[in-house]
Amino acid sequence: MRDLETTVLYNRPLAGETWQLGLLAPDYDQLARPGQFVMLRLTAGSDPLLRRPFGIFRCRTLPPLCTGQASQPAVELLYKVVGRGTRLLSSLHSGDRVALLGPLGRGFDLTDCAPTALLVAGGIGVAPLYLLAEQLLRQGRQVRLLLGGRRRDDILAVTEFERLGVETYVATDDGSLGEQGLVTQVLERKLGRFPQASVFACGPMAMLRAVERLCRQAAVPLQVSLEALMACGVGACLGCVVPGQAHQEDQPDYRCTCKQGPVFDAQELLWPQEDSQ
Amino acid sequence: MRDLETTVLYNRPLAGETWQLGLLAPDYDQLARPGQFVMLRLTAGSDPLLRRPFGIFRCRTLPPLCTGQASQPAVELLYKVVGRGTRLLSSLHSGDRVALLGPLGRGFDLTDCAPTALLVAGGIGVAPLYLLAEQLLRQGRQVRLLLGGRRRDDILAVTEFERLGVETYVATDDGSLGEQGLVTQVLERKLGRFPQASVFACGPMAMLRAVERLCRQAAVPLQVSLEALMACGVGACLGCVVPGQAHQEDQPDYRCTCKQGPVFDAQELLWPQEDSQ
Amino acid sequence: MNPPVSCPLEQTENPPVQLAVDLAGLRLRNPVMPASGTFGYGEEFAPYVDLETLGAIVTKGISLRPKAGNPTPRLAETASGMLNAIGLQNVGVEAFARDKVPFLRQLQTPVIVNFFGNSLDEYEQVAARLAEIDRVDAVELNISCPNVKQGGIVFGTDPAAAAEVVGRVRRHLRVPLIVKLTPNVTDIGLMARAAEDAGADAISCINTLTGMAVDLQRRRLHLANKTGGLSGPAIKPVALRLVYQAVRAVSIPVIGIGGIASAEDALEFLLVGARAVQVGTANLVNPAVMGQIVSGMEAFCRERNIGDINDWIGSLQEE
Amino acid sequence: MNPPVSCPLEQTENPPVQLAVDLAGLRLRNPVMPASGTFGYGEEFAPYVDLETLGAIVTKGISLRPKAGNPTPRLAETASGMLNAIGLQNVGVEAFARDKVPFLRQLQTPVIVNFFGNSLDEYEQVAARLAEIDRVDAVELNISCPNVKQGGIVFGTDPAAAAEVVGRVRRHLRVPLIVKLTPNVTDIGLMARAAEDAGADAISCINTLTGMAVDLQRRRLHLANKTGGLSGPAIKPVALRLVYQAVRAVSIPVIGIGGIASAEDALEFLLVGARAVQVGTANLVNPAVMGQIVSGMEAFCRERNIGDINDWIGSLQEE
Ligand SMILES: Cc1cc2nc3c(=O)[nH]c(=O)nc-3n(C[C@H](O)[C@H](O)[C@H](O)COP(=O)(O)OP(=O)(O)OC[C@H]3O[C@@H](n4cnc5c(N)ncnc54)[C@H](O)[C@@H]3O)c2cc1C
Ligand SMILES: Cc1cc2nc3c(=O)[nH]c(=O)nc-3n(C[C@H](O)[C@H](O)[C@H](O)COP(=O)(O)OP(=O)(O)OC[C@H]3O[C@@H](n4cnc5c(N)ncnc54)[C@H](O)[C@@H]3O)c2cc1C
Ligand SMILES: Cc1cc2nc3c(=O)[nH]c(=O)nc-3n(C[C@H](O)[C@H](O)[C@H](O)COP(=O)(O)O)c2cc1C
Ligand SMILES: Cc1cc2nc3c(=O)[nH]c(=O)nc-3n(C[C@H](O)[C@H](O)[C@H](O)COP(=O)(O)O)c2cc1C
Ligand code: FES
Ligand code: FES
Repeated sequence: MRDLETTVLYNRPLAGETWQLGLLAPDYDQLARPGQFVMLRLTAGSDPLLRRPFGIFRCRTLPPLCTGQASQPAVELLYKVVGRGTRLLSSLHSGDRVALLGPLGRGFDLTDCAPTALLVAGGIGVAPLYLLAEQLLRQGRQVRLLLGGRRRDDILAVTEFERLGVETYVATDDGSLGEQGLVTQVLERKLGRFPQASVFACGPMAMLRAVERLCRQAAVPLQVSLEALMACGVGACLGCVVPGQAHQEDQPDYRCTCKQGPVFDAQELLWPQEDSQ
Repeated sequence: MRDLETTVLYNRPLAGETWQLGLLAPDYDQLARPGQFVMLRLTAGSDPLLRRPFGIFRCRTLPPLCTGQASQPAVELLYKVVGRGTRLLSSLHSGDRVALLGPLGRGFDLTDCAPTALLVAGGIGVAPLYLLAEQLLRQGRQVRLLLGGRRRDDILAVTEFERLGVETYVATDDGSLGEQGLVTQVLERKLGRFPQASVFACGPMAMLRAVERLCRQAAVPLQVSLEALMACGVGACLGCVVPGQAHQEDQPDYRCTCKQGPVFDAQELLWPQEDSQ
Repeated sequence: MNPPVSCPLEQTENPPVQLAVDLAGLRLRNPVMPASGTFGYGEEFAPYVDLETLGAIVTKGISLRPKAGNPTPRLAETASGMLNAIGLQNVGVEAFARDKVPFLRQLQTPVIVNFFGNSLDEYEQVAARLAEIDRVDAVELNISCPNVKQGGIVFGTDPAAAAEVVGRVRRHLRVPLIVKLTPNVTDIGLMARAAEDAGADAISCINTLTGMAVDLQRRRLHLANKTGGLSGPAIKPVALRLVYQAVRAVSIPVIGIGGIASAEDALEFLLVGARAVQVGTANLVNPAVMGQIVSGMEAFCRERNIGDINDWIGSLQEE
Repeated sequence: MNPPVSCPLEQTENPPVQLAVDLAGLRLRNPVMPASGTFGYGEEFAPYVDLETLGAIVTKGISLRPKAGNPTPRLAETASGMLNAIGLQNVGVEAFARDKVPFLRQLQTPVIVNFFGNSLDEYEQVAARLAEIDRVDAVELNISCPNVKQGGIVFGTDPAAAAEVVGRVRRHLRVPLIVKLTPNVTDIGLMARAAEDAGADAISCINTLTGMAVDLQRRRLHLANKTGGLSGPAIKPVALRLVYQAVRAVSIPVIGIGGIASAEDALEFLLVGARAVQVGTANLVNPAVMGQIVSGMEAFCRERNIGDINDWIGSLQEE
C-alpha cells in the first residue's frame, strides 16, 4: 500500500451514470487482493478536500494498440456519479493526474470457500467482485453471480463476468433486465439448490441485511463488503467505524471499515434485530 | 456586461509561462472596448474561490476549419502562469466549461488621442493593448508599440501587432531580444521624436511609475491600465481601490480599479513623490 | 376568449410555492437578501439580478461621516474563503440619503440599511438620521465588524455593551431593528439574548470570523490591517452551528448568514430555524447568484410538495 | 580513501539547514509533528512516512478508561474542511501502555501523549498514570475538545477552570506539559495566560472550531452528535490569527495548528511566532504529507539562506 501520483489512461461512460476509469498502476496486478479498495484524490485544490474510496474492479495490461506507446499496466475502477466528487471524477481526461492510495483494507478471505460460491451484488456493488470471481475460478470453485438493481442501467459488467465463464443471474425492480424482483429472491432459490455454498455480497445496506438473514437461516458462511464514510482509509481517523458483534452502548466494539474491513465475515458484525426493521 | 457559462475553444502555451486561451463568446466583438477585462471562474468547487481578472486581448471568429463545425466567435486572452489559479487555468482542455463575466470596467478613452500613439507594455501588460491598437489604427492614428520584459520569453504577441501594421520596438533586461535595457529608455527616445504623442501604458507598477514621470516631464497625456487584487470586479466589495489624485489620510479619495478603472488618466491618480522612491 | 384548459388544471396540481416570510413585521416576498458590504448600495447589481425578485436589499454599512476604510491590500483569498479588511469604507449617511436613496426609492423591495458608529453617540446619531429617511424599511445594527480598531468589536463581544448600544439606538427608530452578531465569541446565545432583551426585533448572524493571512515572500501579514474578516463557504459549518444556537436562545427571528452560495445552502439555514438568509461573498463570485437561489428554493419546495416555505423553516428533525 | 572533492566544497556553499527546535526543554529534530487524533498511535503511518524524520509523535487523545466515542455518522465533508465527531474514541490509558507503547519505545522520536478526562479527578488520574510510563516524553492536555458533552468544553472556555485543571495535572508530571486550547472563545490570550500562570510549559492551538452540517434529504443534522469539530484548510486563517495572538500573550512556546497542508503553511505559522507546528487533517488526505513538509521546509530555508529555522521563527516584519 502506497500513495502514487499517477495518470488517467481512460475515463468513459459505461451505462446510465456509471463510468469506467483506467489508471496507470504498475504492480497492482501483484498487489491487489480481491475486495480491496483505493482512495482517489481528485484535485490539487482543497475542495473537495477528502479522497474518495472505490473498490478495485480489475487489473489489466493495456496493449500498445490502446496506448499508442508501450503496454501499460492499469487498474480499473467502476464508479457511479452520485455527488460532487464523482461528478468531478467524470470530468477527468486521459492524461490528467490523480493521486492513488492503495491497495487498502482487508479483502475477501478465500481459504475456506465451499466448492460453490454465490456472489451477490446490488448495482455498483459488483465492482469488488470481479477480482474475487477470477481468483475463485483459479482455485477451482464454481462461481455464480447474482446481480440486482433498480433498472437495466444498474446491471453492470455482465459481459466481463461471462467472459470469465461465470454464470450470471439478473433481477431488476422494474423487470427491464432479467427477472423482475429482488436479487435476494434469486439468492433464496440458489441457496435452495446449493445449500453448502459460500456467499459473498456487496451492495446497499438494505440488501446486505436481507442477504445476511437468508444466509443465517440457511446456515451458510457469508462475507460482506461494506461502505462507510471515510476520511483517511488507513485506520487513523476512526470515522468509518461499524459496530462489531459484541457492541453495546457501555461496552463498545467498533471496527474500522477501512482497515478491519471493508470485507467482514457476517458473524463479526452486529446486525439489527429482525423486529427492529 | 453579463455572466456567461461558456466553453474553452483552445488553450495553448505561447512562450515561457504564457498561454493563449480562446473562449466561445458571441457578441464580444460588439461589446468589448479596448482596455476592458473579464473575470473568469475556473472551477465549480469553492477552492480557489474567487474569479481571476484578465484583460481582453482580442476578439476573432474561428473559421469552420479550426472548429470542425460552424465558425465560432471567440474572445482571446493571454495569461501568464503565476499562481494556483493560472496554473489551474492552464490545465483546462478544449470543451471544458468556464464562467466568463464581462466585459468589465472602463477602457481607454480614445477621443482626444494625438495623431501619434505610443503604446508601452511590460511583459503580459501587452494583453489589453491589441484592441486599442486596432481601434486607433481604424481612427487613422499612427501606432507604435514599445515592449519591455526581462528576457525574450516575456515579449509577446509581436507578430499579431505587426500583422496589424504596428511598428514595434523591443527592449529586454538581458538583451535576449531587441535592445538591452528598459522599455522606458525607448519611450524617452520616442518622446523626443514625437513630443506631441499620446501615451498608453500597461505593465508592472514600477514601470508605470517611470512612464508617468517621463510623460509628466514631457507634458504628454498618459492613460495607464492598472492591476489590483479583485474579488468582485463590479464595484461592490471595495477591495480593489487605489488612491485618487486628491487622496489624503483624513480626506479619502479612493477609486475602484474594477469600475472606475482599470484604465485611468494618469492625472486622476496619486503618484508617489519623486523623493519617496 | 376562454383561458387555455390546461392552465387552471396545472394550477391545481402545482399551486405556486409560497415563499413570503414575515421578519419582525416586515413582509419579504422571499427569505433571500444580500449581506451588507457585498452588494454595494443595490444599484451595482441591477445588471445581474432583478432587484424586485429579492426579499430585501441590504446596504453597505453606513456611518455618520464618510469613511476611508483601510489601506490596501484589503483582500486575501483563502481556502474556500476570503479575508477582507475593507474597513467599512462608505459614503456616510448624508451622501447615502442624497445619492443612493433616490435609486432605492423606485423599488418595491424593502430596503434594510446596515450601519455602525465609532462610539455610542455616533451610533445614536446615525440611527436618528436614518429614522428621517423614507424607504429605510428596517435597519441592521453592526456591532460586530472586526476590522476597525475603534469599531464594533467591543460592543459585539460584551453582552452589557451590546445591550447598551441596542437600547440607545432603539429609542430613535420606529422601523424594525436587526442586530448583527459577531461569531468571535464564546457564547452566541448570551449575545443574542442581550440584544433581544434590549429591544432588538431580529438577530442576524454571522458576521465574519477574524483571521489572518501571511505573505511568505514579503515576510509580512498579507493585509495592511493585519487581521481581516473571513467569509465564504469555508465558514458555513460554523455559521450553521451559531444560527442553530441563536435560534434556540431567543424568540425573535434570526437571519442566517455565512457561506451561502446555493439554494441548498440557504435551505439548510432555514431548516435549522433561520427566518431568512443573507448571501455575502457568493455575490462577489457570481453576481447573479441570488436570483438562482430564489428559483432553486422554489423548485426544491415544489419537488417536495412544500406549499409554504414557513413549513420548512425550523422543521429540522431531532430525536 | 579521500572524500570526493566536491563534497566539502558543496558543504561550504550549502551548509545543512538547522531545523532543530527546543520545545520547553524537549529537543525536536524539526518543528513538524502530527496533530492528535489524525495519526493514530503512530504505527498506522509507518508505511507512509519515516517516523524518525518527524519532530515528534503525538498520539490520539487518551482517557482513563476505554471510550466508545460517538455513534456514526461521525464525519462530514465541508468546503475545504471536514467536521468530525469521533467523540474521543480511544483504547484507554492501560491498553495504551500495554499495546501501543512497545512500538513507540523503539523510536528515537519524542512521543507526546495527548489526554483528557471527564472530570478533574479523571484528568489527574490519567496524568498520574502517564507519569509512570517511560517514553512519554511530554503530554498534551486537551481541555478543548468540543465533541464530548461532559468533556473538555467547560475547562477550555473558562480561564479559572482551565487554570485549575492545569494546576492539578501539573503536580503529577515531570515531563513538559503542553496545554491545547480551543478556538471557540472570545479571547484566546486570556486562556493562554491562564494556562501559563497555572504551570503550562507550552501552548498548542488550535483545536477544531465547532460546526454543524445539515442533511437536506433527511431533514436532519448530518452528524449523529449534532455538532462536530471543523478542521482543514478552511480554518487556517482563523488559526493563524489565534496563534499570532497567543504568541503575543505568553512567554512559553506556542505550537501552531490548523489547516497546515504544505511546507508553506507550516512556515507561515512559524513566521508569526509558533515554535513548532502540528499537522492534522492533511495526514488523512495525504498520509505522506509530513515528510514532504519537512523537506519542503528545508528547501525553503536553503533557498533563502536561512541557516537555522530559529532565525525564521517569529521573524515577521511589522512596522
Ligand atoms: C470501501 C468502499 C468502496 C467503494 N467502492 C465503490 C466503487 O467501486 N464504485 C462506486 O461507484 N462507489 C464506491 N464506493 C462509494 C463511493 O466512495 C461514493 O459513492 C463516493 O465517495 C461519493 O462521492 P461523491 O463526492 O460523488 O458524493 P458526495 O455525496 O458528494 O460525497 C460527500 C462525502 O460523502 C462520502 N460518501 C458519499 N457516498 C458514500 C458511500 N456510498 N460510501 C462511502 N462514502 C460516501 C464521500 O466520500 C464524501 O466524503 C465505495 C465506498 C467504500 C467505502
Ligand atoms: C484588470 C486586470 C487585468 C489583468 N489582465 C491580465 C492578463 O491579461 N493576463 C495576465 O496574465 N494577467 C492579468 N492580470 C493579472 C491576473 O489577474 C493575475 O495574474 C491572476 O489573478 C493570478 O492568479 P493566480 O491564482 O495564478 O495567482 P495567485 O497569486 O495564487 O492569486 C492569489 C490571489 O491574488 C490575485 N492576484 C495575484 N496576482 C495578481 C495581479 N497581478 N493582479 C490582480 N490580482 C492578482 C488573484 O486574483 C487571487 O485572488 C490582470 C489583472 C487585473 C486586475
Ligand atoms: C467585502 C465584504 C464587506 C463587508 N462589509 C460589511 C459591512 O459593511 N457591514 C456588515 O455588517 N458586514 C459586512 N460584511 C460581512 C457580510 O455581510 C457577512 O456577514 C459575511 O461576509 C458572512 O457571509 P458570507 O460568508 O456569505 O460572505 C462584509 C463582508 C465582505 C466579504
Ligand atoms: C479525526 C480527528 C480526530 C481528532 N482527535 C483529537 C483528539 O483526540 N485530541 C485532540 O486534542 N485533538 C483532536 N483533533 C484535533 C486536531 O488535533 C487538530 O487540533 C485540528 O484538527 C486542527 O488541525 P488541522 O486543521 O490540521 O486538522 C482531531 C481532529 C480530527 C480531524
Ligand atoms: S477512514 Fe479513517 S479510520 Fe477508517
Ligand atoms: S473588485 Fe470588488 S470593488 Fe473592485
